[in-house]
Amino acid sequence: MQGAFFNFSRKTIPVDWNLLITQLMNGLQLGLLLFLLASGLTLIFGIMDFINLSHGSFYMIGAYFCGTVVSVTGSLIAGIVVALICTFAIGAIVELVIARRLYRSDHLDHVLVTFGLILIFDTLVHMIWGAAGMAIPLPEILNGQLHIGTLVLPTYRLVIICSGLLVAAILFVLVTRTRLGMLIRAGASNRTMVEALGVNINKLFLIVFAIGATMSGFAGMLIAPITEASIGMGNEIIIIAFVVVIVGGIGSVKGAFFAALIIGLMDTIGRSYLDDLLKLSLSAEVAETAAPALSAMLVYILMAAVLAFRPQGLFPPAGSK
Amino acid sequence: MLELRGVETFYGSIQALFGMEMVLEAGKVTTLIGRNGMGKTTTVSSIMGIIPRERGEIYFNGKRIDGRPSYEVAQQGIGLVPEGRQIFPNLSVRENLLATAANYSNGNRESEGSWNFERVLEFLPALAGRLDNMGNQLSGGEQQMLAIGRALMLNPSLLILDEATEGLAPLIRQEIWARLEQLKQTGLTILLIDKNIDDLSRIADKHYIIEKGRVVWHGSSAEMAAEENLKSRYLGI
Amino acid sequence: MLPASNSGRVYAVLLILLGMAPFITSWIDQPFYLDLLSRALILAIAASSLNLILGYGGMVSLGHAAYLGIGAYCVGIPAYYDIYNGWIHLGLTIVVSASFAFLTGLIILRTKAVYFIMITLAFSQMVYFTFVSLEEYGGDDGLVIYLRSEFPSWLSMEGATALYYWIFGALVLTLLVIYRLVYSRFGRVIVGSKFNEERMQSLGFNTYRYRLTCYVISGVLCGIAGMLLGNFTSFISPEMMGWTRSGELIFMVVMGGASSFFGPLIGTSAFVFLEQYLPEIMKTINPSWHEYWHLPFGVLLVCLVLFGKGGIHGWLSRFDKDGDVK
Amino acid sequence: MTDSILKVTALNKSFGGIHATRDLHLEVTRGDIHAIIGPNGAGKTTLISQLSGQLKPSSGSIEFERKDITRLTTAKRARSGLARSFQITSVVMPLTLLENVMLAVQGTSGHSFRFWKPVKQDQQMVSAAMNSLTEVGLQDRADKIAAEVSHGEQRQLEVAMALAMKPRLLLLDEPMAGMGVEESQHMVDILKKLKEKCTILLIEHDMDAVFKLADQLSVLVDGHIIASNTVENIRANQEVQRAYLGEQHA
Amino acid sequence: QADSVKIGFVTTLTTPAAVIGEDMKDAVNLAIEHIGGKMGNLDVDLIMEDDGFKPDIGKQKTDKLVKQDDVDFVAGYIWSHVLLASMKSVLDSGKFLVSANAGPSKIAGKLCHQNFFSTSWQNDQTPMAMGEHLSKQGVKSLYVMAPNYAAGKDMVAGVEKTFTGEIVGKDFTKWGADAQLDFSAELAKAKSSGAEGIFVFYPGKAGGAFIKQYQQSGLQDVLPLYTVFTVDAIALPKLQGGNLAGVMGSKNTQFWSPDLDVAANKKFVGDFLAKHDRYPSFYAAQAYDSIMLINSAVEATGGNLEDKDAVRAAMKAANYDSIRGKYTYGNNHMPIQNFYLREVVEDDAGRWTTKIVDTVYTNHQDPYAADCAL
Ligand SMILES: Nc1ncnc2c1ncn2[C@@H]1O[C@H](COP(=O)(O)OP(=O)(O)OP(=O)(O)O)[C@@H](O)[C@H]1O
Ligand SMILES: Nc1ncnc2c1ncn2[C@@H]1O[C@H](COP(=O)(O)OP(=O)(O)OP(=O)(O)O)[C@@H](O)[C@H]1O
Ligand SMILES: [Mg+2]
Ligand SMILES: [Mg+2]
Repeated sequence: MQGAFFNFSRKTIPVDWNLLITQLMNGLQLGLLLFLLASGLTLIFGIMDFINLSHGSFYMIGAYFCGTVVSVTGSLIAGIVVALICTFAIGAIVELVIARRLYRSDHLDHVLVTFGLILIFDTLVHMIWGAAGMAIPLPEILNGQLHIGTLVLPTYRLVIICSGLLVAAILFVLVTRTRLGMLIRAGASNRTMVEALGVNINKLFLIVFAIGATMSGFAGMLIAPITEASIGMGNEIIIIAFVVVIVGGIGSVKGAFFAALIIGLMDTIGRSYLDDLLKLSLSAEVAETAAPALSAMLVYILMAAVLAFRPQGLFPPAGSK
Repeated sequence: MLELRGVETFYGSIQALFGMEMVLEAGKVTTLIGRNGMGKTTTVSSIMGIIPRERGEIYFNGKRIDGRPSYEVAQQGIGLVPEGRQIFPNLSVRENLLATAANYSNGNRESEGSWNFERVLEFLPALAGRLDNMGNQLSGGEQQMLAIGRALMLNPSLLILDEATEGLAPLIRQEIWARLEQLKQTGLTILLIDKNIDDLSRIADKHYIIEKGRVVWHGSSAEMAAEENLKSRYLGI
Repeated sequence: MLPASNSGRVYAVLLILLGMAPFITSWIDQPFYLDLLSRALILAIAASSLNLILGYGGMVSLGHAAYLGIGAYCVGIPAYYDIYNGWIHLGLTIVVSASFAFLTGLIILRTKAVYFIMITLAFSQMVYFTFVSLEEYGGDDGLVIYLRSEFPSWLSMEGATALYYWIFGALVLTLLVIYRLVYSRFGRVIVGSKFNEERMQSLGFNTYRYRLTCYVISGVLCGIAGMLLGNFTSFISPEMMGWTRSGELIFMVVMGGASSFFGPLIGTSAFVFLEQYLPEIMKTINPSWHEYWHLPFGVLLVCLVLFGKGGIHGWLSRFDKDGDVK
Repeated sequence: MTDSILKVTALNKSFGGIHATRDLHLEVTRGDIHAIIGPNGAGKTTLISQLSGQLKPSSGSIEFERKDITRLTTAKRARSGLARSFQITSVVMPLTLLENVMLAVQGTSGHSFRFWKPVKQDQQMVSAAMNSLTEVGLQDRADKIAAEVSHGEQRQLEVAMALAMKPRLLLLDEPMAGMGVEESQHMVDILKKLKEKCTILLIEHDMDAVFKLADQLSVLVDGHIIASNTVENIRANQEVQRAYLGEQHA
Repeated sequence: QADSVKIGFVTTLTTPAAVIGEDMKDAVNLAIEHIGGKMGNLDVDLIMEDDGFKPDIGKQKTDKLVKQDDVDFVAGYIWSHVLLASMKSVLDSGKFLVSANAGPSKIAGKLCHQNFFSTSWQNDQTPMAMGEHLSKQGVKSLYVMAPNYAAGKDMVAGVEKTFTGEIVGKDFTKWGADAQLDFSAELAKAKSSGAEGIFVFYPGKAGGAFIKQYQQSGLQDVLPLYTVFTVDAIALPKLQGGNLAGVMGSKNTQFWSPDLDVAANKKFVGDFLAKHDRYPSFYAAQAYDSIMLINSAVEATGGNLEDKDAVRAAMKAANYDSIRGKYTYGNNHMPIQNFYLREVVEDDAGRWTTKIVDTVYTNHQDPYAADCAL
């Protein structure tokens, strides 16, 4: 199991390949989850120029709906299906009632309104489901582990990775191959023209917003069996999702995908190897306190660096200025 | 087929149209002529509902279309080739044509002569070889062709071209005129804006000259040719 | 310095009332109101400093709470080493917040709009995590500040009233500085750059330098608010500089009305008042609604944007034609 | 030899695939009104933006009063006597006309790191700004908000701001665009008067105005100057007629 | 003399941490019910405040309690930083402060105050008990995980103090508003470290999340779980809901357990269960005791709250029926009490709960008492 050695100046770290592969899978899983959140966010931001802080609320709502249905029916599939429909509907309502009126106003207004929405959603969830949070039981087969050679991976993590990749693939096909996708991209580059060519842009925006909400909700459903559904769970991750959007380039689904994977991997690898790396040059004491702080900062350092050198993000959508 | 009555349009507090009056007859080519900034594009935008008119009425096929959102206006059967072409730079040529293609039901015109992807390529062969190029990789002339093709994909009964040949080399310009004459043969109504008065008077039936947001003269090509000082008076020529 | 308009008169009266607040609160025997006011005024200084860049300069910072924290730690860390000299605290606050603003500003001011928001967030998060990891100074638990900054007796901060006058004085000074600044040559460049930076450059202004300077001034003013906050709460923890705090500062500015002198003061007062009394109100309606006070608060925020343009100040200045400078 | 105030040598600029300026040479004589005409998208605005520093050329050099300014920032060029107006009206909309012009005065009169004294109390600046407004005939509108005056007045304000910078070379990008007949005529008069104070590089589609004003005329097509000569010679030039003017202007 | 005793209770009622605050609130209400709404012959006037999980809001609410409501006692406080920010306001005004949870080392040591009392424990004690137990069991190597904040570090320091084996790996994970809840990377490291056991401290919802992932990684067979403040009455129902049986049989230490055989505890747990259909958490137990402690002082002084010295002496005596049984106060006013080893089991009604299996420490005093000048 102990494979090759990395040779640093004097000290060496043994590389445990099983561990490394496990960590890469973990990074992939986190990245895909971030992608589910960030792809909707980047579309809403890129096409409608709308900053939606409350995007994370759909993440929470998805998890709670799913949990409720699962606790009643006992079926995870039923929970996910019902919850997807519910988040789609709630996303559509938010667009119709609130977001729609604000597309043309200042970003500050967006921030203020959607922060208000976060408070409203959080409190409503508190009122309906209580403060305790909600566990979502997994079917027995998903609760176990998969053995591949000497590698042991939690089954459910693989499920998350597969669903994440699947949704990413569907989204990719949707955006690049379907008419809706063409319109979404066209709308991102020239909204007036799309409308002048007979497309009801309001409807298009409604659909995009609701799909974004649904994907966010789906991410919440996927993570909830691991971390459980809790109030404000979306607020914790939404800032990182925004970082993904900015690093990837606003409005770019491809950018969101790669940025999410980069950040997911970087975060996981940072958490698992940073202290060892720091110990090469610092005392164990210092490394132990510096590593967690530094790994928490990594995403922000990455974003600051990207903004300083490539202000439009890593993969800005084609044709944007 | 299209009628403007006393249309007044504002950009914020700046008035650009001061009571436009215009009538387009079905199957005819009508032009809108005037110097820079006189309100030609604004007239088009007002018809399309892109810049909502403040006062006045606009009728299309007898239906009132002012105050409607622009997608509804387009769905009534008006195809726009806008100033500056405005093709979607991040979509391929194929996608540019398909994205907004007749996604509305105008039952009666679905039949016989309706435009589809193949017919448009046949009509504009310049595009056929470049289907997978991105919009922003096309030359100006090709972009203009694409903009026309994109508008045709809506199956319009009225085609509006704003600055139809702006910035195009003479040869391409001739090509465009030829295509437009073909379209005229199919019975399409056309509203044309361009700076090449002589070419316009060749293919158009009727002309409107506008100055500072209102029509100052209108008449047929023959009448325009007859009036000696018309051009120098209104067009600075 | 006050515009001779109806809202101007309202604000003049407001300032005079604020100046007399310690007497009023002790007269009605409600010392807690003075605490509440002190906190509101400290936040008003911070919000005003944010307003200088956000309202007048068009630079939306989602990292301004970092300066509150820096200022407070500039009291807390010396105090940890038993250095209580107020001048040292003040000097340190100014030097540290100015240097931090300058160094990060060099990068931050290369960006615009949303990118500006995100990069300010990034830097403030870095500061946040740095202080979380500084175990020596309490890490996440924070630092207790045993004694207030020491100044000569006539300037002493001891006692609620004395501290209040420090805060009040700092607020008046901040407002005065911002007022003069905005109408000075420097301020005109900042305001002009907000609306049309390209044009300002072609008029001969190196806008980057002016904006950077403005950013530094704003950081220092907010740092001073932080120094007062440290003295007021006698405690500082990294939690006070998290990004949600920066977000709250933005709300205070926007709630009161951005780019108006008194907007931030109004906004912070409203914010602090709601934070304190909305739960009480909910509690009186139904004891078990205590924990749901975020709901009306959220609804209020949404309504404020959907229906109330220009914030609270905007409503007030509908009384007169000429409000404030843009 | 004539006294050339601006000399552009082998200038090139491309945006990704678009070659907007190609191997462009241009010389402007001090005291002239030098007009540049050419079709839309020929690269006129791009040229002006490179002269004033908003755009960095891909290659080539720009000399202003015999000094190489190719690498200077916009702000430095402005302070050394090069002012521009914008094709798309570019003023500070929420400020008054007077405040706008005062900014222009301020920009070229020393640094603005003065934090305390209100500009309105600076009599010298106020009167300098009023002078410029008077020159374009806007003196009565000084206290109006820029966003609330007519388009033509905004165009005049553009010119007033350029004037207030006391430039030695003024770059005007379609000052008459969107102006009515009388307003255009008025602008022609203003520019004629201005000619006594500074050299003007003028971009304009309004041929009447160009022919009335210009001493020298350059024709820009596809990023390249195809002809540069006196007005009469250009009008006679076959190539120019083909590329831009068409038969009518001959 | 006043005819009522005013008690301010500061806890967290909003944000996700509200789940703790609500448990405490329920316990406080139960305590007041048990004493019939009266302390001695004085009516109890209880004022609940929400600190919003923020130190400066906590301080503001405390200021209001002290200055405007003029309460006699301020109790509550879940979080160390909220307590540290608020304590000065209470103590400077000469009022009594009863911490129902937070017990940072500073307050036990250097910052101790004559008017400060705790009904909980000092942070180090519980993990010390766990370390002691592990050493006794002969566990040789341990992997340690905790959130990266002061209490997390205290917990790790505590177990390190008494654990004699080797600590083969240590992870501090991100905490705060955007706390890390996905521990996949750390669990993978722990597994490959070859340790004989894993010690964790994850309070609140992070605890449930940790346990799930522990089980999903299949670690229960290779890496036995030892916890402090992680597997509690808040986490267990949810773990049961998720059918995460991996937690069954895992060990943790605590000063108290719902099954502790003390009359007062039987009554508290029984009535709480009857009323809310769930076990009270240790937070609830401590909150209940804080009211009972105050009650004992009010009764002992005959309602004469003006006599601060008498009240203080009465509180110091801890002469009441605590849910943990009889305990005493050290010089720093932290309880000197027993610590038990508990195991996760299923009760007769099929609920998952904890059961005491051993007493690790009897009458244990925290290590910081020596730093306290009192
Ligand atoms: N977005 C706008 N905001 C303000 N004014 C505008 C705007 N667009 C056009 N205008 C003004 O409205 C008037 C009419 O402009 P319009 O674009 O309709 O002219 P046009 O006849 O199409 O000119 P061209 O031949 O240059 O295309 C002009 O004075 C112009 O300056
Ligand atoms: N920022 C840019 N990015 C990409 N291409 C650009 C950019 N700016 C201008 N261009 C292109 O460069 C060419 C020249 O543009 P420019 O604006 O200089 O033309 P112009 O001569 O001023 O035209 P007009 O008379 O319409 O104002 C055009 O093809 C234009 O599309
Ligand atoms: Mg036009
Ligand atoms: Mg131009």
